[in-house]
Amino acid sequence: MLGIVLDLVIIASLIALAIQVVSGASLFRGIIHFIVMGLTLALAWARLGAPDLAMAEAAIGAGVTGALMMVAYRRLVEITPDHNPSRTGSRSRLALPIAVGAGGLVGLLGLGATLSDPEPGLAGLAVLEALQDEALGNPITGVLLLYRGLDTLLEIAVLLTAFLAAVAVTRREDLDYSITTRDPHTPLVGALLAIIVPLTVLVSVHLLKAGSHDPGGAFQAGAVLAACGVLLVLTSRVSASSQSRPLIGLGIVAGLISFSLIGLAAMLRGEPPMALPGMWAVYFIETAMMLSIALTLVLLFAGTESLRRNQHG
Amino acid sequence: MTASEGLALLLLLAGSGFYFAGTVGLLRFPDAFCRLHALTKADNLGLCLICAGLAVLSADWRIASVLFLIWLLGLLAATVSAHLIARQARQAGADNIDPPEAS
Amino acid sequence: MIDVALPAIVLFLLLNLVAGMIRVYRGPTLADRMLAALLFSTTTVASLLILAEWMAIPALRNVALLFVMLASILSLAFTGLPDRHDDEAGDS
Amino acid sequence: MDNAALYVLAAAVLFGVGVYGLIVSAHLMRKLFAINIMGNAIFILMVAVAGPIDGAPDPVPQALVLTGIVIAVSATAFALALMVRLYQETGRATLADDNGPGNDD
Repeated sequence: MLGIVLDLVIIASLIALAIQVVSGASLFRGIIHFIVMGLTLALAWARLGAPDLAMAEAAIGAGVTGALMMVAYRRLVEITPDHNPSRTGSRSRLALPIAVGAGGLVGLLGLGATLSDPEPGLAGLAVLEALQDEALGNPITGVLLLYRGLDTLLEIAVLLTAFLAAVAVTRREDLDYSITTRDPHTPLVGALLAIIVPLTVLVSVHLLKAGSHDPGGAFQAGAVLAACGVLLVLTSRVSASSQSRPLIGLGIVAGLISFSLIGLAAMLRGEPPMALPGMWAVYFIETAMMLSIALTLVLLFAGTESLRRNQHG
Repeated sequence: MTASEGLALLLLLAGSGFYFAGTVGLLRFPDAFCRLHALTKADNLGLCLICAGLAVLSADWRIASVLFLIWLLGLLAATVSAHLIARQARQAGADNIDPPEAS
Repeated sequence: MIDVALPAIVLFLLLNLVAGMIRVYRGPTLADRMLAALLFSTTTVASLLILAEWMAIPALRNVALLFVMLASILSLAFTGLPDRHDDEAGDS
Repeated sequence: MDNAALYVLAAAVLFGVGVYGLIVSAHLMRKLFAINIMGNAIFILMVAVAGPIDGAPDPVPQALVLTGIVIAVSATAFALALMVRLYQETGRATLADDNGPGNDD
């Protein structure tokens, strides 16, 4: 009973926050509301029994998205454009009916699926059955690696594409200053880094290893590692560089390449493509994917193709 | 209800009391510098008490150490955030109101 | 007894969060809104910890750990925001 | 899990709010927020609709959503970069030229 009340409060605040995000008075308030919405969403995932998703939401929402939006907002405030166009608002009278219709459609779809089909999803049953004789205890990692290999591979490719596109549209000259925090060399920031950076690395390796039997896995681990990188970029320990480095390039494509090579090797042996030869391959691919996801997200955040270490006192 | 459950409940209730105090402070204090106290002090004491209560409830040293780590990290985050935000608020002065929507 | 108390406390914490939204709404400065958001992250951490105990999902403790570990990233990103009258912001 | 229907309804309302925001708001960053809200609504829908199997949640939609979250953040990062560049070039972060004659603003 109390659980339902809890759900209702979570849902009500999600909706209220969403309304604030799209209609709040200032853009900055929109950002704050969006961040708080991420927090509430993590609670919703917890209530829906999906700790893997709560974990991804925590790492991405707290570590990457918030900083990304703050930095984009800063660039909007800092950059003085050439001309100052008049403000426009496109307030269509059709907006409300369209929105209500779209929401209604989604609701009908969902309610239809929940009420009319009490049978558990066939795909899920198949996965759980097939995973009986695999060494993977976490069904989500299992699905990602064993059944949706091609899909996960393409996801890495999408990340890579987004990164290349972001690099292509970002101007070089105003990169460096506008993404660091104001005084990155206060003693407290140094102390923070000394504790948080090793801890994030430790936690992401733990999540990667735990991913085979508990909630966790390459995505969550990569997101945590990416948050660590965002921290380093924000405090200007690491900053954008236009000179490409082979190691970084290798890291970006590591997931893609190792996944494809192992998948192709399976094809050469006459097995279906993307069939994995064993647990070692799972760990290998997960590690490579973690590195690629983390590196790509950090570079997306910095908007550059390469990074360099900063020397400082 | 066992004695340890009673103790845990007491700690949890005390913790949520401090959270409430933090919210009241956030709403009632006059300026950003005062409100920082609500963020750093009341809420972290609340987190400490809730962690302690849950540790007593779980009666497992591994869970208790994770909870302790979470509390320490909470203190660290609050310290750094309070420092940075106070700096920002002082440098910006009183007219750091939201700029109109940059468009 | 304790099984009722745990969700009740989460509920109470959530209502605190909702009440705190008034501060985000009112402001008046950017710092006020920001610190309200940071307050919410501590509240969410406590709620997640209690939910982990109540729903018996130990992984939620890791979620709480992630939130508390990464909370300072947001304030670091925020502190770079230029003041509007500070013309040489970002020149360094 | 008996709260599934509640979350389905929440997803529907959130999706509606997202669509409304996407249409109404002029600023591109706000449109981006709206798209993210729509995405989150669909994520909630997918997880809530899938019933549990033997008491454990269905892993397939969760795996799909996990991929979706990472894709969403990378797409958002790209869109933000695009928006900043547009602002640099043209001085506005809105798509103003689609103002048809029917608009009264």
